Amino acid sequence: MSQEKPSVTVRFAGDSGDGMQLAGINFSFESALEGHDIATFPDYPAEIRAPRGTLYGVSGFQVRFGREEVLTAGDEVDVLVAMNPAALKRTLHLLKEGGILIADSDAFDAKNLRLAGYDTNPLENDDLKKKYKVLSLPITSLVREALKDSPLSVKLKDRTRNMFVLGLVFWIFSRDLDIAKDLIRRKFANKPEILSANLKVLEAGYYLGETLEIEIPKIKVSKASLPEGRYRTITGNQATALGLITASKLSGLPLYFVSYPITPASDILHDMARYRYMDVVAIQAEDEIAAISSAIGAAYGGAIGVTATSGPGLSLMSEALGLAVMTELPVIVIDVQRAGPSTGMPTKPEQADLLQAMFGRHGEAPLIVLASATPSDNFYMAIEAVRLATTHITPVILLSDLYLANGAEPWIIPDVNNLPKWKPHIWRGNGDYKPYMRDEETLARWWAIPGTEGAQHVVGGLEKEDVTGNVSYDPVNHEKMVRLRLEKVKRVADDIPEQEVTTGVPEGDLVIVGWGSTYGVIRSVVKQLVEQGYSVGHVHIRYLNPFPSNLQEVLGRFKKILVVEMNMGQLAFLLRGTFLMNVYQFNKVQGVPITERELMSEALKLLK
Amino acid sequence: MSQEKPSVTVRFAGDSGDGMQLAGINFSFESALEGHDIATFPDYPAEIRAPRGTLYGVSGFQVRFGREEVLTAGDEVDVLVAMNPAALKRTLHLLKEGGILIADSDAFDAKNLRLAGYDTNPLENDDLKKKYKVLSLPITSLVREALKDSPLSVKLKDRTRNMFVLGLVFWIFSRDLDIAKDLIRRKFANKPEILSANLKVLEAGYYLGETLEIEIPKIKVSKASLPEGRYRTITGNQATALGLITASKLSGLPLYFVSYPITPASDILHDMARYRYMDVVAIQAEDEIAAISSAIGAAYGGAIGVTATSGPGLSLMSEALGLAVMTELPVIVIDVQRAGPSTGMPTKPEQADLLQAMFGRHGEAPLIVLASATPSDNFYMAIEAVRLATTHITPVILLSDLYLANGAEPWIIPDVNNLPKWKPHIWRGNGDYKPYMRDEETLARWWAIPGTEGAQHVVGGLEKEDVTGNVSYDPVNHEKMVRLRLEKVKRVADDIPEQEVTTGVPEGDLVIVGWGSTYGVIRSVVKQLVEQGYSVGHVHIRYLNPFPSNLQEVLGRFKKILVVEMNMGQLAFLLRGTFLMNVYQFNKVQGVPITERELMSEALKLLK
Amino acid sequence: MTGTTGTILKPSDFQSSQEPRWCPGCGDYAILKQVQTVLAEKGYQPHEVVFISGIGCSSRFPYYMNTYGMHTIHGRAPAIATGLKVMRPDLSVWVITGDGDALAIGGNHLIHALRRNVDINILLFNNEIYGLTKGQYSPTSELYKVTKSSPWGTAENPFNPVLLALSAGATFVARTIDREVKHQREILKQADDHKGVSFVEIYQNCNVFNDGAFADFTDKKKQPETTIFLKHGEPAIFGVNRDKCLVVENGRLKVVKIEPEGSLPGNVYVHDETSLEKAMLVASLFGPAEHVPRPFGVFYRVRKPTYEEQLRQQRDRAKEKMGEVSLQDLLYGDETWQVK
Amino acid sequence: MTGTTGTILKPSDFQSSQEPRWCPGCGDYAILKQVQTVLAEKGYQPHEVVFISGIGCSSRFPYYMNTYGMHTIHGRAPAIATGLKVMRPDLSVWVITGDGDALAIGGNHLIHALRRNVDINILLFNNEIYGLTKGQYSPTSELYKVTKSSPWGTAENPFNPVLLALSAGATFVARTIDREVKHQREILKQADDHKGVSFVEIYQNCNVFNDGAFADFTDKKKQPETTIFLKHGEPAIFGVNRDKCLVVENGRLKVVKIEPEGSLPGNVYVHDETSLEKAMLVASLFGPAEHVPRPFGVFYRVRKPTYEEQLRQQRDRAKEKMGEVSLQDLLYGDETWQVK
Ligand SMILES: Cc1ncc(C[n+]2csc(CCOP(=O)(O)OP(=O)(O)O)c2C)c(N)n1
Ligand SMILES: Cc1ncc(C[n+]2csc(CCOP(=O)(O)OP(=O)(O)O)c2C)c(N)n1
Ligand code: SF4
Ligand code: SF4
Ligand SMILES: [Mg+2]
Ligand SMILES: [Mg+2]
Repeated sequence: MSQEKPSVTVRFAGDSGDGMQLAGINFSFESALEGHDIATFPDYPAEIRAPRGTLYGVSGFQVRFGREEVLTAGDEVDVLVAMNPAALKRTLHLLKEGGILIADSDAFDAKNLRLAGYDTNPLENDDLKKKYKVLSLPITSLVREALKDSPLSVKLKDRTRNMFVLGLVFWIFSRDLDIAKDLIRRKFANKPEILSANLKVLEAGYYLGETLEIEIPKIKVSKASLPEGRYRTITGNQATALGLITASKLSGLPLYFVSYPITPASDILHDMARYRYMDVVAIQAEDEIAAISSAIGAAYGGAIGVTATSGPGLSLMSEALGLAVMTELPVIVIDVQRAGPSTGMPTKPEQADLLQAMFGRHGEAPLIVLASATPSDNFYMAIEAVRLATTHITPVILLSDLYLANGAEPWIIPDVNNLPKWKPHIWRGNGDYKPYMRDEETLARWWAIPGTEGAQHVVGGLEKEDVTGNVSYDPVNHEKMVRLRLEKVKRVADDIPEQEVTTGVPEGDLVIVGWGSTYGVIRSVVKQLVEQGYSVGHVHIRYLNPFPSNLQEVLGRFKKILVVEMNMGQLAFLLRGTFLMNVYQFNKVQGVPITERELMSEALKLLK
Repeated sequence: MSQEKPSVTVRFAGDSGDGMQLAGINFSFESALEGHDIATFPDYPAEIRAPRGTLYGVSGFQVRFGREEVLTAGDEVDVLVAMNPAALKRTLHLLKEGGILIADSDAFDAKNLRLAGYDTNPLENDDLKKKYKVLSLPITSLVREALKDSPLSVKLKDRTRNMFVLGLVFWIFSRDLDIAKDLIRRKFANKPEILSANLKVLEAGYYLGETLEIEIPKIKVSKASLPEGRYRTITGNQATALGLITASKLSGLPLYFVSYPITPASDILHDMARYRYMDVVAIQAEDEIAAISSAIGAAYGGAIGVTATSGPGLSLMSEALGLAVMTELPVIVIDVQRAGPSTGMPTKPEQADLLQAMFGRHGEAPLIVLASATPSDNFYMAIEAVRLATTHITPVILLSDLYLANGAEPWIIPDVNNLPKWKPHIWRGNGDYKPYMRDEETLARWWAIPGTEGAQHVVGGLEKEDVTGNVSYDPVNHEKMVRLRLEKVKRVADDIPEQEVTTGVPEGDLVIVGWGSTYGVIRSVVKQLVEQGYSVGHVHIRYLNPFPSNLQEVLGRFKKILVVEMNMGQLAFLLRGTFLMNVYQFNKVQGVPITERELMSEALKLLK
Repeated sequence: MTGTTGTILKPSDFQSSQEPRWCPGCGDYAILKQVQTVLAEKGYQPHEVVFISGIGCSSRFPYYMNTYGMHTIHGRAPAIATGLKVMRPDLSVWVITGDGDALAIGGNHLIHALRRNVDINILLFNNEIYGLTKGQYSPTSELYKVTKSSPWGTAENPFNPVLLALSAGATFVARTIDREVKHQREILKQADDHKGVSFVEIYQNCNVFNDGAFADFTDKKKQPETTIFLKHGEPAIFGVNRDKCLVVENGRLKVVKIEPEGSLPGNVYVHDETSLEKAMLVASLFGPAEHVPRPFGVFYRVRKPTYEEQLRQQRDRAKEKMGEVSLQDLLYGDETWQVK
Repeated sequence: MTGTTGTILKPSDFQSSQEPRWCPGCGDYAILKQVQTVLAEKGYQPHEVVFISGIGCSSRFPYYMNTYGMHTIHGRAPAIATGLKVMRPDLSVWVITGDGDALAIGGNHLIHALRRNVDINILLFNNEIYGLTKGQYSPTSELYKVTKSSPWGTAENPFNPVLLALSAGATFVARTIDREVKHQREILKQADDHKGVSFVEIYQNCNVFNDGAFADFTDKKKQPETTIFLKHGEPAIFGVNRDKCLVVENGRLKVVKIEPEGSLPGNVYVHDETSLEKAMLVASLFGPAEHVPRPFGVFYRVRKPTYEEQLRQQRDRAKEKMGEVSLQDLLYGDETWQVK
């Protein structure tokens, strides 16, 4: 028996120590390799190692793969792996009726049931069995049995349970075990005993499928018709790191990356530190103020100064960002947003730093604000951030978020030679240099690098006289400079792409507007609505300050505007204030992504 | 010969060391004492002691007094004192045609002329003499002559020149020398020789007037009809300090004031430190982050936690303010705005921190934002800030600005017994305390003070479960808490006065909207326009978040709305975004106050 | 400060209903236990005590105490505690902080709290790593350490927290270690006894990201050779056979063998808690355990007026000069006039 | 670092066209002059040098130099200079900071720059007051000092900046004073010679808000009794008649009279720039000038790998391990597949 589906979602859930992330990543990669499009959503607990069996210790990894463009990790799951009662409790609501549940019945003992708050064993519940295809298997025993000849300790043997379920899931989707084996071989290359145990258990899981007595459908999903090219999977944070290095090569400028660890931005630091052999300087500062400050220092010295952080760090950078605005230096802040305010929920996504990015500095301190839309878009937007910073000579904030940062997707690897280079606006003249001489068109000031003979100058936070850069308290000069700094940022609109209607109809009844990681869910919903015959478009804004010059016109082509955000309506407020434009809002501030179902129902309300 | 005028403006200008501030304050106070209303504008250089004779070293003090409500320090001056060429150069444009110029001709020597950039001596210029009544007097010589018997050094003698011109100005306005003498006596009580020199010179200046050979009109201004009561002069910063102490008494709560010095907020710290005998604790922190943090600690301990700063400090407080929002503790930040961005122009006024106060924190972090309108209004708004913070249990930002902070006005001293007391929302129950139990109406959580038996609890920056305050990552709970925090601030609208039309007609053609220190100039212009028969109102907003509940309705009564600000349109943006309301803007970002003439001409454009 | 209101409680009375969420095996558990024990032994009541922490694994501490507490933001706990203690000298205020929290982002507030001698107890859980953010190096990680953020080894020298605290003006400075619970308890008690700021560095094993960082000092076999437990007035003797001691030679400390047995050299280092110079000298023993023993115990203890005491005196001086001033008089200020 | 490109310049070649705007008589003028002199003497070219300052009177310094410069924000100059120096080891980078800038708001960045041994020269203009904001006390103001923000006297103990710098890990630490221009110039030269972070505390008179703060050490009559000018390898002798010296007694320094004349006691303190312990010992002389002499000169100097050197080595290790990797390969990462 086998079913054919357009896309399928699998969720691996278990204790933090159960290796669910590894199983999920392995399965995702294999799915991509088989030619599917994928979207993933790792969802781990806040605790480093929560006690086993607890509800808050559940770690999950959700992956959706399909033959069409896969835009979200899925609202519901077709196959759910629950390694213990807590995992079941936390995730069962996600399982579709008729979906497959794989559970380790050995883990459903009295202690674990109590920790998860179950009075009775749910696996023995008839309703459960009616509603879902339940594969309740003594996985722990089966694994120990499979490894009875292995010299490993029981603890280490049990750690391979993730490979057992992975094998089983591979069987359900008729996957090629060899790819998984390859990955495992690479991972445990230096630990032969662990490697062989993992391989053995993987196979045990796979072949169990064949011998199962209950009827489990084998699910088939055709391959996606992805554009031709060489692919890899990439997360948002990986894409950011690679984008920055690429930008450094494209601009010919050295890269100074400095960061203070903070979830979910730390992985960018880890990557950059690893890429030390690529001539990146990657530094861990003593705090975020030092990070942005030293980035400013590096930028003054002629480097691309970049820092990455999350909300609390962005808040701390407020004052120094003002200095970057005043000195007009190309520094880039990547804000990987997480749920706030304050420490908030550090491991959950949110999009509530937009107004802070826009206005979170005293005085009139405008800067460029960008936002990437998908994990791999971080690659291009990181390059874009560097390009705009180094040609317009101004700080840039690039907004990413936890959902983008950790989510993975297949990415068609660009040919480096085809990426456009640019010339930073650096002073190379021999004439009389003044720090506030500007390019007539862009208003960018000339960036003169210390060491350049004859271009000595002082920049700083005090108001400066136009052109000469001498300290000035002159009233008219101050207003002129305030307006110049504003106008310079406004003119960036001439140097960015016009706003497109990303998906759906170019004009009509409703436009759904978003920014950041809501891209997938909006696009998916709009595609469905258009298929259903509705006149709906999707406008996804990646340039938030300045807005693309035609944005107002584009939005004006629709009768209704719905702004979708994981905050209380920050872009909505910006659109209202900027364009005096009435907009509807759909806001979800729960630290979990907006689902297709939720958005669909909101959209339909407006389409009635 | 004598002239009668409704109001008169005098400006004292000279080197920083010339004592112009002292002369100005003395004259202002005496004006107030004689029953006039007054408004002052001290305008000193950025440098501590700029070299003598330089343009950037000019220090000025402008005072306007009159029989009517005096709302601004005046666009132009009737009497200008210029102690040297630089002072003349910097201020002559302010002098009305036909106005009186008093200059120390001794100071117009070659060196000073050169420093001021004059090729020839302007005092000998015939045009000058035609346009103004010029009193070019060898003041230095006259002073030395008057003190020829004094044992003081020449340097110290010369320092009394300010008293000479003060005496002369007193003569011009037929003032009572005794009051000035009293003030001087108090100031130099411990320095008898300096005292006697000052008194002698003051008289010398006064009596010179009588013997002057050129014709100088004596100017008369009738007394103002001020409300009955006991008066003092007060600056904005003084009012803030007194307001905080008063609030402490009215609420029965101890006051913790902590600040890191910064212009123009430092004087609040100085006052508070002086008031140590009033049981205020006043502390100088190591930086602004420590200031706000320790205020939060004090507030947790049951005190009113207050800090005062200016833009750069407010930026640094962003992160900790988020904690205050999350922990819902009554801390108050007073932001005495100055010209930004970054270090900007620290000694010049601006109103460009409004959006930062509103949005300058990551995540959804709403708090109360207030703004005082006049120097003495700081007294009432400081009390209001404390009242709202301690009854709604939430942080408050009170916006003041340099113009309010340093400007003085007569203030009718309230009777302490008539000021309304209030009860802070403190937990005194014996029941089961949970940190996020709330008052049903205001949504204020109960403030339980350490030391209270049985109410032990932990607050912090992580998201908390409603009511219990346990750490929670629950999606629905998070959204609930985000909305609760927002709603709590919104409901403050029920606890603040409705918006009034401050001046002019209650509905009509044009409403001029402002906040902060533009109060005087807007009111003055609206009064004149109404007198001229125009249908114009003035709405001055002191509650910026939340807005008064009827604000939209009030503004809606006018055909046109003109928002006047010393920034690029921050309130205008808020009004647009909040009410989708089209507004006109008048913005001046020059670090100098908006003049009546400028605003009048803008208003007339809209009234055509 | 010692509790005032009533019955002596058990350590478990200081335990909150929240289950600790540290990794199984984390050194933080032991410290939590000792703190609860000390509070009980010293007769505190839970409502008299406040724990202020920053952010980090260790900073979760307040949740597990049945006292008042604030889990604040990264690095600011000493500043927050200062505001609290100044307004509430009646409370027993403890700061819980990590090596990143206290010495990276929070370094400035830490040294200022020490300089001011605020009467709080600062416990620095030093695991030489960032635990909560999953394993980056910290300002106490050793040079060249490989961590998530230093895959090629770090490039920077670590702080010596004890030395930093001494030079910043701390009046009580000690070092202890998670595994030596008795020593730890003793030190915590003395820290709390001390009137003025107490700074206690506690070596704490992070068994997930930096396991064994202090094994040299906890391994029962190595310990006698690698550690010196300082005692006031006593010579610094150590070694399995207690046959080694520290001597002062040309202003520096050196390890020498005691020979013949029992006869201490004349220049043996005798610890003196009241000497800042000696404290700094012995604190500068900071090399690898193979070469230099690491000192534990109380380095320095001296009674100086606390910040709160100084502030009170300041107020008294002001009051004495100004006498009783009513609020109404204050509002009047120096010069008023009457309009009728 | 010494200039490379050409002609020897005059001090005035380092002077910008901006007229200094310090108060007449301010100690900052003297320091400006010496710095310009040293740069000229050492053969720098203006475009090879960068001055980074924070905010304060002293921080106006860069405007008056005909070099590159940044007048940044309060307290952050060491962090900004770190970013610059790491990317541009070829430049000579100087940090100009005040006691408030460096030790109040900027304390953390300062100690971290010292710990990392960034090869920059940090000049701390210590006037024991906030000049620019018109006279509040600073972290170096003495206890009970009356200032604008402490009308009843302060309540807090000052930092000893030299001691703090030593304990934070600085590799060159010195103290000099505005009025001793020759000594100052010598110290500045040595600071610049030093490879690694150089920390120089310069006592600077603020004649407007804290006039005479260092009169004890500049007054020609008092000076011989109140100051000790440290010299490497030499005993610490002072006094009008050079008849006093420092001795080490039980680990502390004491002043004794040299008698009979010329015969130094055996325990006389002999300065050793390479000993951190000795540097800390002598730096702890910090009492009132009536009682203890104040040491000036180089406390400590030791050559350790600089931060930039360590970072370069880190990169070399990485490159050695990874070989040449093209950007294209980097983008490919570990696992790719082809879609046709
Ligand atoms: C402003 C800010 N920056 C960064 C972080 C992320 N962060 C949380 S804890 C931590 C460091 C933890 O290390 P440590 O203080 O040593 O505590 P440990 O977890 O080791 O106990 C960091 C960087 C944060 N919460 N806030
Ligand atoms: C964030 C911030 N807070 C406060 C200030 C105000 N401020 C400017 S300089 C200064 C202190 C100056 O003292 P110091 O560093 O000793 O320098 P000095 O003027 O004495 O040379 C302060 C508090 C500021 N500019 N920025
Ligand atoms: S990560 Fe380390 S410090 Fe944090 S709880 Fe786990 S073992 Fe403890
Ligand atoms: S205030 Fe003091 S430090 Fe500042 S310039 Fe004047 S004298 Fe120098
Ligand atoms: Mg740690
Ligand atoms: Mg200073």
